[in-house]
Amino acid sequence: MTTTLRDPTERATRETTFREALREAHREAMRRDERVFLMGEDVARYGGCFAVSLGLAEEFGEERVRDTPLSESGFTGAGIGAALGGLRPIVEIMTVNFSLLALDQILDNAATLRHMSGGQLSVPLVIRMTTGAGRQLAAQHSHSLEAYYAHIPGLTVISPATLEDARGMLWPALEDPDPVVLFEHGSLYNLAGELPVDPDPVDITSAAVRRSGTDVTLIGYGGTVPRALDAADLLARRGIDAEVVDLRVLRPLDDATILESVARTHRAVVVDEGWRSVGIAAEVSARIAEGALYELDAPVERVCGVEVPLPYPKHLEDAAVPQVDDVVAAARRAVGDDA
Amino acid sequence: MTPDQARAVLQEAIAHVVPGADLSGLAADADLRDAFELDSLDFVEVVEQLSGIVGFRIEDHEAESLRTVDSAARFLSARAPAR
Amino acid sequence: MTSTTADPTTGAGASGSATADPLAMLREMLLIRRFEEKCVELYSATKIRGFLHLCIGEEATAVGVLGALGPQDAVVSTYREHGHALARGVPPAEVMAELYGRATGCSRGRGGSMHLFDASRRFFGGNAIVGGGLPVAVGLALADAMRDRPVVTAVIFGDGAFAEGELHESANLAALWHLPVLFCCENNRYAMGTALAREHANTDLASRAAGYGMTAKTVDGMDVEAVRAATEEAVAAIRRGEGPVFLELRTYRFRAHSMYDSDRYRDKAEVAQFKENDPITGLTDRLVADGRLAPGDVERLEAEVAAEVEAAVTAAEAGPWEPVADLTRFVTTRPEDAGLGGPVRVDPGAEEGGAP
Amino acid sequence: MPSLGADMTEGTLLEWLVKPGDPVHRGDIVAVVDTTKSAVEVECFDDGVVESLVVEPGTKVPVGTVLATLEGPDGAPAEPAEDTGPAAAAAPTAAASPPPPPSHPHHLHHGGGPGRISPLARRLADELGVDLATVHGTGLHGVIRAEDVRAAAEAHPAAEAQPASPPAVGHDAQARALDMRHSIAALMTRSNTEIPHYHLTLTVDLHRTLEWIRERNVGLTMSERLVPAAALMRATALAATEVPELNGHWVDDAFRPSEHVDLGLILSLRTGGLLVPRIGAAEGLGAVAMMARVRDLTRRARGGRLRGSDLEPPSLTVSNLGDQGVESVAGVIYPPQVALVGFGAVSERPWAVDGMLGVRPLVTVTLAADHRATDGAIGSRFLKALDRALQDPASTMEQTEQQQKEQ
Repeated sequence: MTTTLRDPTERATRETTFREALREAHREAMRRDERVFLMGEDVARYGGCFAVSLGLAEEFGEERVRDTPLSESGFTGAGIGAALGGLRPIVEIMTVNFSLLALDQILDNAATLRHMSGGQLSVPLVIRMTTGAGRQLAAQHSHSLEAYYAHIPGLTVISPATLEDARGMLWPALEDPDPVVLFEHGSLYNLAGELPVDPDPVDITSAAVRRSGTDVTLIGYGGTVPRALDAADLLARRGIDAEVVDLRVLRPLDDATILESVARTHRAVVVDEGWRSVGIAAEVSARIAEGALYELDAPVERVCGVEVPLPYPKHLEDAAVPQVDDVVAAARRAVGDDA
Repeated sequence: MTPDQARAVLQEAIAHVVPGADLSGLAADADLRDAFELDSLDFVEVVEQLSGIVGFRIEDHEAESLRTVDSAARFLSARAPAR
Repeated sequence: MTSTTADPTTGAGASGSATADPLAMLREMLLIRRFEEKCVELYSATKIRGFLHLCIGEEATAVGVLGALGPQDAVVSTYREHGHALARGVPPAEVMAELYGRATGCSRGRGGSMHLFDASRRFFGGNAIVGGGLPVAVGLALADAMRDRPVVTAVIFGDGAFAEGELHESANLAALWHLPVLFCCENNRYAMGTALAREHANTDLASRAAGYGMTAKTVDGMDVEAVRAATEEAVAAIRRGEGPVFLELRTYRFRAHSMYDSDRYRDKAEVAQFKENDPITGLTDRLVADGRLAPGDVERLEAEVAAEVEAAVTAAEAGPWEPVADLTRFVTTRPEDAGLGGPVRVDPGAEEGGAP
Repeated sequence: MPSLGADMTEGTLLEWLVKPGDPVHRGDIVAVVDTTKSAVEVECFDDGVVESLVVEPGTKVPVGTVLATLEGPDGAPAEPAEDTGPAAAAAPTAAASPPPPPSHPHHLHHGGGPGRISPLARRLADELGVDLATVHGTGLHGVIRAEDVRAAAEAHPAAEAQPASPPAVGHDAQARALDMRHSIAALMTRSNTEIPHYHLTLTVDLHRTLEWIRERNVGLTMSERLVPAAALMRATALAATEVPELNGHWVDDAFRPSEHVDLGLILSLRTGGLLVPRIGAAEGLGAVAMMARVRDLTRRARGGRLRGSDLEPPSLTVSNLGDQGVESVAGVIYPPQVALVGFGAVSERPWAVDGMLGVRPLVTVTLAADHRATDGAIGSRFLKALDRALQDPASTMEQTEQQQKEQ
């Protein structure tokens, strides 16, 4: 018998996509904990509107991968009840726009029951929903309403932007004794890359520095993170060294990571597909103003969604949401690069 | 006006322009402009103050007599015999 | 599926109850009535604030339904739930302390009148969004169904909730998934001030529920024995795995929607007429008539109940306030939300999400 | 808090000269403010009644802070306060009403401009002991950023040698002297770094002018009496009118001529340091009027009672250091001005006149000029014009009728 010695730093990886990573996360969760089940519109036989759950019903049965009627409030509330009843439900809502039909359940029950009951009740529920523009789905399927949920005490709101997080965030979300809302940006499902076969666990408490830099901090989440990274590449060609912070967790915000980065670079550009007014970017900007004003060498820049319901034609949709060039321009303003 | 009175008047006028200026200890023939770093504007100011105190006009050419403590005292006591 | 209607005027339902102790039910209804009357007094004395919805006149539905449930069963209620909580066994002192907003209240004072919770008794509130508790009840039942537990979830709501989408989504889901849900519609004829006929094209709520594919019955909600009997029968059917049951409990509220209202929306004569059909005097009369109630029994019950209510008030008055420093406690289990009490620990192995 | 000079960012209110209920009129002196440079009187730019005094004496506040509020003369609506500063004189209505909502809020904060300082720059300046009033902003639209402060700190390491820069208690004389030293250091460094100077010298015979002064003084009261400096400044103002290329500012790589000759006068302070108050529209002043202004300015500067309008930027500066005996003064230009005229001592020296050697009162005039803005030919024209004015005092030193009318 022979033994092959392997370099311990060398890890087996495989090619995967954001969608497959999410699916693998569901598979792992349902294998690890029999209390976990998935329900939502067309998650079973159809395989999920965005094919995240494709094949899971065959593997785990239609009890645990459960198609629901088009009753967002009903099945989201049922997820809350099932969580109260000892299960660990994952509720999938097709898009964040549809989730407004369930907002009463999410706000008035999921987020509120623990407090309203004086700490007696716990709602360990994960609600997943698709968010964001970029697929010409027009004004009722494309908005970024993360801020609506990040506003609500009692919720944890997370937003994976990488394969690692798509693969890793679901499990800690299920372990959380409180409700977690997980946003999947529609433009990320086809994001491809390598992931370790046995990925490391990730947390759902911190922001992450995706690229280190010294001149300006680009802050994004979900779908805007790849755009911020692309912008950083373009800025590097101009000699501007941008740092990219991926918020990852929209509630509670990881102030420390944001402020530490801004304290290094002294300039911040917040990139948010949500509408500019009263949104995530506004909140991040406010926290920078509160916590790092005396580190700022330029006004905080926001690159946000234009305040318009998203239009259908590609050119208008593109114009309505932050693009790489917009991020580059904002970063150049921040560093005073007016050449 | 006695030389002592003249000195006192001079002291008052200069102190008005140069707060805290002190004539005592200044050599009798020391140039006031140098001693108190008076530029021409300061100097006309001193002359004007002096004129106000003694109550008579001091002409341009007379101002030349005010260059030192001694000459100023002489000029003043000559022009203002009694006070 | 069937919809049957009992004649409200004929008194007790035909089936009767095998296990119910009518004297105990009378005592329970008296306790609720006197408790609610005390609340009126305390509200007027500004000891209780906020909205206060009393169930005077509706005691029979509370006592009849909750008496038929076992401790393993779950209850989801509305904002007019003092009677439900008391009938579920939540101590009057804890309910009263909650109305006072004291830390000794059944929700630590954070909920108030509309949000009474008792996880240890599987009493899941106290939901003040009309219809908001219905999907939650479906989920509780789903959890039991998926884990093969012989448990019933009773969800109590009013005729107003029948107009909410959540009722219809929930009825459909429960019937579709064959879940152990007991829908208890307290039809007191008014959604706040809007009469039944002014809010529903078809006022036969039971028949409409039956349309979702579940057993639905109309019950005289002013007759506690009839309610008790109908509930026992429904619970038994649900436990046998026959799917959800809908009970329309026809009742009437004697007092205002909230503490005071002008009662412009209903005739005084109508109120007087329904008061003739008081569930407490109705039961008392029947028990006296057939000799189940001895002379002096009612007085004895009244004295006991009065003492219990007084003790509840005394205890509530003595209850401490939650310190303001604990304001943000119980928002989440995160340390920053857990207040001075430190992080609330949740046992991941807990059988239920409730009672961390 | 008015901006009493383009580079002022904050000031300490020293004293209120009015109290609530006092009626005030446009132009009244209502308060005394300490800049890093001097105590300056604050003028009111509106008529009204003092409603409330917002800022307590001894408080340091940023430029733009409301110092006090006024009620309109009719006592009705609360009208603008005297925080609006000199700018209000130019555009009182703009100061009186809130700015209109910008059509592109996105760009509002990029308005930048002199006086805008990033928070980090402000903090660094404090840490490094750099006087922000002397820092040149290189950010968009002239915003002062951290790197500008670092550059300024390197430019005068003396300041860095005092890392624990004492809190700038403006009315503390020592601290102020130190602040002023830093300001001068930074400004002069900037001048010598940025401005390619050229110097031209001309010696001028003053005997006609002095003769004219002697005669003129006979008819003047003591307090009106002329000194040669007044004539030299009058001549400078005339030359600047004749050669406007030297009268103005170098901004954004271009020369911007000034409408008037706002003559800066370098005054050295007995406590050390300099002030450069200005005489606005000096081209309209005859020697006598010039003298009155010089006298008033000097008196107030030394008394710590300069006004905001005294400290607005000059268009051309004069150094009369020669009064102290030096022969010539080749000066350093105050940016963004493009020239400085230095006069040496007036002294009797040999001078050839009509082929004969005589003794004449002479002054050496040295023009320092910015080569980016002008070439030597222009500088030479300026000196010639100045000389001409001094050779014909009878016709140049008095106000023209036109000028008298304008007064």
